[in-house]
Amino acid sequence: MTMSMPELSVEHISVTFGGLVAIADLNFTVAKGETVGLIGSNGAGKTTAFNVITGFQRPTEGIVRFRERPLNGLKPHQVASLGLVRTFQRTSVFPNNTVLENVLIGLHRSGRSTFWGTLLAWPGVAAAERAMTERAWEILNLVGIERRASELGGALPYGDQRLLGVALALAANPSMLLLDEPVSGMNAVETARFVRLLEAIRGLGITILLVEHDMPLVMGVCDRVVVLNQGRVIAEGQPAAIQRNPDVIRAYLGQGAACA
Amino acid sequence: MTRRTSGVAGLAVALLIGALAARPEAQQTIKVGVIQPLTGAFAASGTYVSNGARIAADEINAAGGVLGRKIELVVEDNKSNPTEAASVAEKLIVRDKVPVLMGAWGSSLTLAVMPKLMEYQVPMLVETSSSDKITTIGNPFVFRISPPSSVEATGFARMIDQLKIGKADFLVVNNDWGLGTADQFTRMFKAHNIKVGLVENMAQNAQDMSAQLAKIKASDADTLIVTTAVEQLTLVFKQAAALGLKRRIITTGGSQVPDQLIEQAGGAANGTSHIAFFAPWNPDLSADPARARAFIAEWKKRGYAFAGLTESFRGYDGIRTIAAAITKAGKPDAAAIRTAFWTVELTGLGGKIKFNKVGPAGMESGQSICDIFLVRIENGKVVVPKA
Amino acid sequence: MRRALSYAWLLALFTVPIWLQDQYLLHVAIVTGIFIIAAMSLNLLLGYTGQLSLGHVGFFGIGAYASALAAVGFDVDVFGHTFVHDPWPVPAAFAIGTAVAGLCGYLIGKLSFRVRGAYFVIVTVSFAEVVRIVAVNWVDLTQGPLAVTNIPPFAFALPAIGRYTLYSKVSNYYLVLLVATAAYVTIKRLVGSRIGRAMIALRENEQLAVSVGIDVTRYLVLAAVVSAAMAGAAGSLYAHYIRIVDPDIFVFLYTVTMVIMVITGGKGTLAGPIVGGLIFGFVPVVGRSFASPEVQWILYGGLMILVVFLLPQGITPAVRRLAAARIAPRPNGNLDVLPDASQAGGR
Amino acid sequence: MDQLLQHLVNAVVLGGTYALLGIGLTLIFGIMRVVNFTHGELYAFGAYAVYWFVATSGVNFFLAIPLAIAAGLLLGAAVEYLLLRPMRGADIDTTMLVMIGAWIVMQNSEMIVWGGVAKSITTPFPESPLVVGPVSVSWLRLFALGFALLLIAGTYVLINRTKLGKAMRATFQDSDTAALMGVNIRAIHTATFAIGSGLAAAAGALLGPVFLVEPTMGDLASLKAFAIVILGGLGNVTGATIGGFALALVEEMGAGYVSSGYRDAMGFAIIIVVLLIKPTGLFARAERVG
Repeated sequence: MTMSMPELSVEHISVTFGGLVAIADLNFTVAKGETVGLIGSNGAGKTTAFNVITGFQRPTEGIVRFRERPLNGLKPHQVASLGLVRTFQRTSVFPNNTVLENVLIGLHRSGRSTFWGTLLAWPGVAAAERAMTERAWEILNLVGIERRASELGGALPYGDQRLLGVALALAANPSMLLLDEPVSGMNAVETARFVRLLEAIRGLGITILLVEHDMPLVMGVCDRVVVLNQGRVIAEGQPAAIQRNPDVIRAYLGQGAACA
Repeated sequence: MTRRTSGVAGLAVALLIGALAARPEAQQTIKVGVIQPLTGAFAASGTYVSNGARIAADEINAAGGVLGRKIELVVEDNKSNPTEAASVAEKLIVRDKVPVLMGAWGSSLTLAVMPKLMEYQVPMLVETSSSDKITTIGNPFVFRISPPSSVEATGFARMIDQLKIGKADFLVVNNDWGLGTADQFTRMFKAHNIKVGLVENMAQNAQDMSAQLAKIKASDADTLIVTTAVEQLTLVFKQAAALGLKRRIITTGGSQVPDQLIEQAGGAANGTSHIAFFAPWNPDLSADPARARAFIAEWKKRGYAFAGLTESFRGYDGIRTIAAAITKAGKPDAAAIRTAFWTVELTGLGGKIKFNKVGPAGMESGQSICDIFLVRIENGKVVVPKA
Repeated sequence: MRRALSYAWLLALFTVPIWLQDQYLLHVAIVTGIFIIAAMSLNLLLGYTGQLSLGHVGFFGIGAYASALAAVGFDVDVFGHTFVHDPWPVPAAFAIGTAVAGLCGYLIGKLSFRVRGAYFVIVTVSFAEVVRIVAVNWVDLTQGPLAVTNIPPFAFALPAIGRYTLYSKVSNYYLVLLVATAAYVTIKRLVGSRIGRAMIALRENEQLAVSVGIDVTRYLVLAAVVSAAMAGAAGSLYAHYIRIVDPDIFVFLYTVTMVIMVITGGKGTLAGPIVGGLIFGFVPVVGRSFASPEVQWILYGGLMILVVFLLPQGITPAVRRLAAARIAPRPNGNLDVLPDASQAGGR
Repeated sequence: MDQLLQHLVNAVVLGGTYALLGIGLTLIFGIMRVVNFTHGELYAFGAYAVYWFVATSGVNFFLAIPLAIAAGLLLGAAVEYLLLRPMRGADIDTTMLVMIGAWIVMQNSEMIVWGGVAKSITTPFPESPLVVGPVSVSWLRLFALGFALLLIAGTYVLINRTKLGKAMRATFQDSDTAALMGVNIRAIHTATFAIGSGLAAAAGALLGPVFLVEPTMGDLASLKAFAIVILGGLGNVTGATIGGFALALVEEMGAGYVSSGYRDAMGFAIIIVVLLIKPTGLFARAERVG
């Protein structure tokens, strides 16, 4: 694992809602091209950390750096424009638009058409539109839902909706992808399909931060795992080491039981 | 515009326009357009004028109509709004093909209609508006039987000496009528070296004038001139009484309907005096006492409020003048009626009606001069001093 | 295929003055056309970005006043020094009216999009009311209730014909048709483009749109500016056609008329405001003979409630769904939310 | 100096009924998140009800006011039951469009039933005002203030001391949890809308005799009520009361010392300024009723 400057570094982040301490002095880093899993029991602060990193939530203290640039104070769309794109756990698609239109919306930032160009139907605009549609089809093929291109996002089966959510994020041309429990609610077949997609995304050199409960998936895919409990990092390291780490077992499965 | 929806839209339009194009052929009546405020700030006065007009029309039709044909009044509501007045005028001229109009009551409303008269060359009898602009702007299709503010001011000047006014404030409605009156009366007062204090105005449909009245209460003037429609006037009187405003109040414009003031403002109306152009309390003072009594009787028979008489006579005189003009013109044609207006001579309830030329040369409008009374309300009754 | 049909429809509208001689109906067609332009501009905000702006008549009125005053000329003293503006030719006044309304759209957009939902609606309603009160009271600029009168009609100084003034109904009809077509094309291109998709994304799911890098405020304000400018243009046409403008142009009923046109026609569709506009433009005229204005308005209020309950998407999509079901059921029968991109670049 | 005193008295007297309008709307807007465009029409309905009772059927003035309020309550309940109950769960824009439709229907029905001409209500109060030093105020307006204060106190007690009030406050904070606790949410919404409408009708019943009764009197009242609610904070009864008096004061001072024409603009200026500085309203305890 090259020790070059970290792609993402979370430094002393803490978030308190009134009296409740959601996150206390969170520190971890993600290197370029690495896939890191962020695990922890419910209420451990995973989603809050996620929201802080992507600018949806303002931290009480601490700094998040993406490629050395502090993200504090940036609006969510500015964070996304820097290449740090997230997905959502619940609503992840535009239900009333077709699948292709969803991806075209995702490609928003890569489009070059200007307002006046659009109004005057400048030749460049039509070309840009064709290029975007071309790119959209590429992403649909990568994600494997090209057959449903003209169906409504909301009408897709659950698994395909999650895939469309990732396709949307990919369309935003991320250099780092933050996935919020991508396989929750998926059956075995859909999860396997998703793992293949993850491998493809890693192949593109995109850094991934994955929040997930599905232990086999996390242990199988991630280069490194960070374990959260009550808003604090209690362990960090290779998946194999983490599985045997007593603190993780105690925090995760309660006292006696050993992790399979 | 996808294929299917355009089909629907096309169908909808064709259907509607088809129904309209096949309007029934006009019967044999002579149509006269009447534009009055039936809703909004001047609804009460507009309704009285329209009812007066209907009495005149029924009377004329009962006596055989005009040129052997019945008169049909097409009454439209201008909603006390200039743009609506212009659009209903266009509708009356273009759609109902009326050769002559009467209307619009408020000065701003009449001024809004006037460009349409020029555009379509149709004459209009102005029955109420008092802004001088109407006859000085140079619109040859306007014939007015109500006095402009300047004439009202000079008429009032005759009675000024017995009133001994030291200093006057104004509280006027914020439109052509109110501002025009304040302007003319100020000029007349200065000529009679009477000092002028505050000139406060109020929006057409404002209901709470206590702020303006509190300011006036603090001023050292001895007389307050108020110019607005009857609804707002009752509010001014009630709120003035509520503030204990001890001041002589004179109202102008002839649309004050004194009896309604007594009814609604009660004791607050006592001691106030009002300029009026028709005195129903004493029909003998009218230029045509017999007709005045008949009109008052007919008005009561129809169950209209007695208070409306000081307003409705305008509609009555207006329609009779139009009928006389059509008779002289010989045919219900706009141009003929317009020329005929200049030769019309009759005795209206408000005085002799004869149009003399006023305004820029070549583009003169017709203006008829009528009587002016200054009546007082004393312990709930209207007293008409022998002018 | 759809393009050919649009041209056919445009041609049909073009021939209207030839077979419709009744002056009054032409007058109604012109005023309806002006309100359709305003309804189309409201649809951009209400339909495509999902923002219920109830201050739209404010921009319509500002466009009318700015254009009228630019054409009639005015002199007003503000805090001491006087601005004197001598009359300008009407096309320039039209441009001023549109620009001033667009500027107001920018200012109000920037301010009001800081709040959402009910608060946004109330700020827009208050904006229109404040502008009305200013129009009533700033008498030496707007003549207040005296109204700005005899505003010059449109006139073009064409090189060949010299000065051509649009007095007649037919010429005004074609002017309104020209501006309406330009407005339709503007919205159609905007909505079908990357920018349009960003606006629709904001309506569908603001959080998701933001997560792919769409700047919410920028696109809401852009939509506000375009729709305000278009409403201002409609206001300017109205001022130079009716040739009188008074403060009651800002009355809330005009906004409601535009809202009813968009909602019943079908918000978020290109044809919606046109269908709604035609219905609400002509029905009152037909109804005038047998129902008083009050009764008509009761029917419109009732109709709006029914549409919201029974036909939330409005008439156009319902008709489209009906027609689609009859001809050949399309796989997804999606709303005319976006032009059917799948035809554009499908593999 | 006495002119200032007179303005102050005018403001206080007017503030009472403004507060009624504000409290009525803050309940509806606060609890049900409904932007109630019919609020102004209930105000006008209250005034017309008093006119009908007093002028046409000769009921005693002091009896006519409570009757008008009761009629307002019933009409409010009917509007909620017929229009809003089927709309449960619809988004805010849709309910607003329904309320605009209802507003048009109600205003034009009034226009047909009563005609466009403004009506005046005769009251048993003497014309001559109560004079205290330089200031004088009419007995009718004092009665309106007194009655309004009574209703404000009554509403305050209802909200904070009664079971219904507790249920309303619970629904306001979290209707799901309130439902779990056995609160019949639908009934609470109908009751809240009815009470809010009753208060608006009360404001109309009290101000009708002071001014004139005409079909469009409700429009301005609606917008002023919104200004008061936003000034006082959503669902905040105390805030609405203070907001009502504050708006009356700002209007009276503005009309007295700035220009009478801009009197009504004060309310809207407040809305725009407050919303842009502090969207939750000045009295920040916005999210709590009472």
